[in-house]
Amino acid sequence: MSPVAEPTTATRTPLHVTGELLATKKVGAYRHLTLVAPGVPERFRPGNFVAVSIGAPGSDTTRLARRAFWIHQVKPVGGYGPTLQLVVEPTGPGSQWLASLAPGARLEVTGPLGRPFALPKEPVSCLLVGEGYAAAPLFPLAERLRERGCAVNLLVAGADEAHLLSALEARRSARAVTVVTRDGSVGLRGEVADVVDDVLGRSQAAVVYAAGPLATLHAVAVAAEAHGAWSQTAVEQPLTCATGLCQGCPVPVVGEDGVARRVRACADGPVLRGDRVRWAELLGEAGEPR
Amino acid sequence: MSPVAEPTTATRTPLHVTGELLATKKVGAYRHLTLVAPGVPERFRPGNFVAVSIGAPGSDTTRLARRAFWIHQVKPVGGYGPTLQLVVEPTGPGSQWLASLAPGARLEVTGPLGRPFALPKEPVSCLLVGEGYAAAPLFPLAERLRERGCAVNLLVAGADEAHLLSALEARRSARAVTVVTRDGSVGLRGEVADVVDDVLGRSQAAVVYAAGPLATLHAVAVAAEAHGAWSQTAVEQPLTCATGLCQGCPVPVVGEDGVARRVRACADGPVLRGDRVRWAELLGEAGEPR
Amino acid sequence: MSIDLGGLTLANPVMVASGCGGTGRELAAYVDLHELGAFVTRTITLNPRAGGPVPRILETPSGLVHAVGLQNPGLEPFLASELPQLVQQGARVVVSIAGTTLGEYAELARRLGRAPGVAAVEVNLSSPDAVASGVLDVREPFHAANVVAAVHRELPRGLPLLAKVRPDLIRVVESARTVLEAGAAAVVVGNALPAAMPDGRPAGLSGPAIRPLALRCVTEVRDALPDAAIVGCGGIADEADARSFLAAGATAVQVGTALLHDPTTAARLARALTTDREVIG
Amino acid sequence: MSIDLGGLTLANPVMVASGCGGTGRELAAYVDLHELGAFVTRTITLNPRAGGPVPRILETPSGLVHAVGLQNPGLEPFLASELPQLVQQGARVVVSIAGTTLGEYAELARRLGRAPGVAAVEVNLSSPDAVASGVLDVREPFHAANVVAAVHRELPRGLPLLAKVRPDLIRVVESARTVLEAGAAAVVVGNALPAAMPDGRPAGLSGPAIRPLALRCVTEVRDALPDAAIVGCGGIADEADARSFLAAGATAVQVGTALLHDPTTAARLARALTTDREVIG
Ligand SMILES: Cc1cc2nc3c(=O)[nH]c(=O)nc-3n(C[C@H](O)[C@H](O)[C@H](O)COP(=O)(O)OP(=O)(O)OC[C@H]3O[C@@H](n4cnc5c(N)ncnc54)[C@H](O)[C@@H]3O)c2cc1C
Ligand SMILES: Cc1cc2nc3c(=O)[nH]c(=O)nc-3n(C[C@H](O)[C@H](O)[C@H](O)COP(=O)(O)OP(=O)(O)OC[C@H]3O[C@@H](n4cnc5c(N)ncnc54)[C@H](O)[C@@H]3O)c2cc1C
Ligand SMILES: Cc1cc2nc3c(=O)[nH]c(=O)nc-3n(C[C@H](O)[C@H](O)[C@H](O)COP(=O)(O)O)c2cc1C
Ligand SMILES: Cc1cc2nc3c(=O)[nH]c(=O)nc-3n(C[C@H](O)[C@H](O)[C@H](O)COP(=O)(O)O)c2cc1C
Ligand code: FES
Ligand code: FES
Repeated sequence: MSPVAEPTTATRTPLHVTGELLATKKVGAYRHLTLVAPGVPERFRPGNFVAVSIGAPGSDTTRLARRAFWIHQVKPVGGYGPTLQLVVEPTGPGSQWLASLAPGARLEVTGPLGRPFALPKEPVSCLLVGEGYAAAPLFPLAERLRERGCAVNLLVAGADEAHLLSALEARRSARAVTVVTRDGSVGLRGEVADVVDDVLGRSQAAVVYAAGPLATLHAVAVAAEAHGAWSQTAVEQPLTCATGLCQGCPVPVVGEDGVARRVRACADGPVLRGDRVRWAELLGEAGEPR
Repeated sequence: MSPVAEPTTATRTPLHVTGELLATKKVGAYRHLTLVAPGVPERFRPGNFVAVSIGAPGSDTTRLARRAFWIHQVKPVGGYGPTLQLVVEPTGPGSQWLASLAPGARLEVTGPLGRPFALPKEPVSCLLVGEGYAAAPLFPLAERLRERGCAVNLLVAGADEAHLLSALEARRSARAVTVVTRDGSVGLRGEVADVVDDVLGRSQAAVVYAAGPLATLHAVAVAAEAHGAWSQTAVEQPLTCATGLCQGCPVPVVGEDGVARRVRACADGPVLRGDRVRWAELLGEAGEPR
Repeated sequence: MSIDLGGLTLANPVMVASGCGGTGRELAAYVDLHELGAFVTRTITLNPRAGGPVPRILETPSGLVHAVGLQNPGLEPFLASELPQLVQQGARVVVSIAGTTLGEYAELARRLGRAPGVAAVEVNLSSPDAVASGVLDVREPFHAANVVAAVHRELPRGLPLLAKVRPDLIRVVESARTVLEAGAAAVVVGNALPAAMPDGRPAGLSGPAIRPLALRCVTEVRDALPDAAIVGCGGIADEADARSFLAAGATAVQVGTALLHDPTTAARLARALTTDREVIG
Repeated sequence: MSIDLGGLTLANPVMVASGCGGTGRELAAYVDLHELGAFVTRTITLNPRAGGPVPRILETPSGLVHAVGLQNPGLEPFLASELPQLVQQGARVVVSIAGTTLGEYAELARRLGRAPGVAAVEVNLSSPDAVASGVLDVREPFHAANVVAAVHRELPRGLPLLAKVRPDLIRVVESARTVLEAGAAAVVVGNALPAAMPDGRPAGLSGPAIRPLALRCVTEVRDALPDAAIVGCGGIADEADARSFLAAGATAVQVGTALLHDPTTAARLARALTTDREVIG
């Protein structure tokens, strides 16, 4: 029996709203955005994301695909009620535009989207693995787990210090925090794949939660399997609609019925059981267009 | 013989530059923008305009046509050298975007464009007629004319007070200023067409300069003809490229050779001799797509 | 106050285009499906199709290029779960179909004709080639008409057939004429156009980028076939767009790509055009 | 280090597309014309054409719809003033032509063949119909080939003929094949596509909106005719766009609408691609 309870999404329908950027702050290589998006924070569960339109509301936009961002935190801000915190890494034109916005800017936001992390039925030990900006959804998850009496172990990774989400706040919720950077500028030098086996062994985790690049998720899923732990992997695929309408985001999985099929990263995921994902196919597909 | 010397454009080639918005100020229904556009102000002559791209430099833009704006003034600003002053009426999406920009915003600007107003060879009396934002190019013209010893008479019109460019600064250069608004909120109540004959008679002008809607230009051209004055009309047509490349802005004229042809508003105009424009055709064409 | 589309009655002229409304479950968060003129399902085939490789969809200026490959669960699972769910939500369901043989088309028609809650069948005759690989090649109007005739023969009387033809100016009038002669109640003018992804892979182009092309096709079909019931589709994103298609002679419109960008689009358009007398009749 | 386009030698693969470079005088403010691979003139007809009514050009998402109507001064004034001015600026001049009869095409060819400074002739076989009204209807590849043959016959040996065909997927390969057989040195794949303005008036659609459609056509022509010299045209606005066409098999590219938005585009692309070995040869 699975130790985690699959979340139901029935009553938590997403909203499409015009949001407002309240604050924006540079933290290392990222921009932290504070967003008012009426109704969205109230529906949030860890592992949900929002989809943002590129371009001001009402303006014609040349970029039709949505951009997805993990909900990092939900925080009340005086006079506005609960707000969303997003962590944006400015890479392409969409994220750069978003990172360049000034407070007061208005944005079209849809959310919360996606199936969130499944929570353990019992207060077991958990390992949370996050790399780069994708560590964002693990912090609210850590809090939720601690509330349920779970022991939380954290493994936070990044290319370097600038690409490391600060684990400072999480230390409250966590029993142990391991940090690994590719250049060794903070914590251990290396990749998640190099250390996850070890950390997992030490944590005695029954459930592993992971968010990051596909290769990292794969390594985590393999390690979990080896240790007899359940894994919940947050799979990022380029999303077009992010709402389950377009079938542009297929993830190859094996269903409960043992049948191989493709599910939608945005609507059936992004969080998927690590043992259900057909990683070889996913990594091949994502790497090579054909 | 024409009392005005047709300007040569040979040595005043336009530039395409990335400009910066220095300041923006709401004045009545308009936004006055102060723009740094290196090299452009130095080449300016009254009646020139600039073309602005809608969308930040380097961003894909869904709106490919340029937007034209009269150069209202050239003013030195400490630390920046000469800057351009534009008067923007936010109407459609392009001008609204422009009017909403904050200081520091970067803009793609081409200019100075178009054939400017031809100046009198002798110090004669002149009447300058401007309606709405289109009065903008007449103020620097007034100064230039005064420098040449011409008596400057000004007729400024607008729908109401908010759509009236302030004639305050121009009073220095002008011998007489007449103001007319459609709602009578300032000055005379009515249209340019109602008063131009009278004003022209009083001013004894040898040359009439006009900028405004086509119907206004037509009325001025007719009045000038009746009074034996020369007219220089600044003809606005929707411009696509604004640089003479696309032939999207035809104005029906009669050439010096008496032959009817179509010239480009942006490159052969916008300032055209009022007696050369085939107004009936132009007004019909502009009103009706076909 | 309602729209008649060759026998299909709609509360308003706004339909969700095939392949852009998911299963109907997802859209329900943003619009009551019964508020829409109609909901066209993704194209259903007899057997399940896994769809194409990734990336399946990329952005292009004001458009999307895509090669989803008609991913769908196949007819049985569709009838078992997707259709009942749509019916339950009160959607006016139009089922889009494609087949690999005439026999498959006939079978799809036969079985959909018996399924409760199907308001009409839309025959997808216009997938950009190489994107819907394996599906019967119906680029020739003659072949398209054969398919329509085969489907029409199997559908119960009173169940309207919509034929979705490619907005390709050279053939669109001939295509429309032949499918209407073969029994289509209305012609849907519009689909993604054959295009390439930046790396050269074949794909379809949709979205506001193609709107002027689709609009031209609607104009031509209307001019050539004054009595045809026409559904316009291609790049419609706001009320003004929809109105330009209605003014050009479309009786209804379908909205696809715009829904992927803003899932509330169809609801907004339906509301804007529902109580609108000038576009009705 | 130079590009060979079926006998036309270019310093780099970037050409100004017909109708988007003005007379050459205007563009000279932003680029030395001799820096460009070539300058294609607006389409010249034997007699002057006044062009169509306004509005001639409107914005559409990431594109322009236009019906300029081939406004041009006619051959005589062109030879008297536009051509010499272009030659004087050092431009590699390709003269675009269209006629109302085969005889007119022949006469245009005869007289351009004698004009000093003409590097090549481009036959415009692809104006969106109803936009270039009055011009010979060459939508059938067979008719297009007749025109090319008539022009080819009159051109002096060594003066290359480029044939500009419509980027319409259904016919583009056949069009390209027949015009090359009829004597074209290279085929220009791309022109505005038949579209409508929002009010329904026929117009051509150009700009980034159509890029994926044009790219697909280039891909198809390259696949079918591996040895053809192909010039890609349609929506090219930056270096990445140009490279995607070169990668798809184009030997050179033409830039049109992007120049109307930013007159420095051609210069930037020419510079970016001039010393670029990978695209050469
Ligand atoms: C569920 C989910 C959550 C995400 N959360 C965050 C977040 O919290 N912070 C953050 O900075 N980014 C996040 N991303 C990534 C983000 O959505 C954008 O893809 C990224 O910002 C790049 O977009 P762009 O517009 O800047 O660049 P673009 O130029 O649009 O994209 C650059 C290239 O990356 C590809 N691409 C786009 N999205 C993805 C993807 N998800 N995976 C792989 N390739 C992709 C595009 O196809 C394109 O070729 C998330 C993505 C997903 C799917
Ligand atoms: C030489 C010249 C100088 C100008 N100077 C100024 C100025 O100083 N201040 C100012 O506010 N505006 C000026 N304009 C008008 C300006 O260029 C824009 O047309 C106007 O701001 C509307 O653009 P938009 O993007 O807001 O609206 P859009 O939605 O792009 O345009 C609204 C509609 O108006 C039409 N249109 C666009 N331009 C014109 C035009 N010139 N004449 C008639 N119809 C047109 C479009 O086709 C469109 O249908 C000038 C125009 C010209 C030709
Ligand atoms: C992601 C995607 C999937 C599509 N799938 C189908 C399909 O299964 N069947 C079909 O007939 N059309 C399909 N289409 C085409 C749309 O129904 C529509 O005809 C086309 O996209 C043009 O309209 P639009 O510009 O409003 O999207 C699809 C379009 C997109 C963008
Ligand atoms: C305003 C305008 C005028 C044009 N005039 C001509 C013309 O006279 N002859 C021609 O062959 N093509 C003409 N074209 C088509 C362009 O040369 C080019 O083939 C087409 O616009 C596609 O390329 P683009 O997207 O880069 O503009 C014109 C295009 C535009 C936008
Ligand atoms: S991105 Fe559209 S279904 Fe997932
Ligand atoms: S706007 Fe292009 S020539 Fe005048």
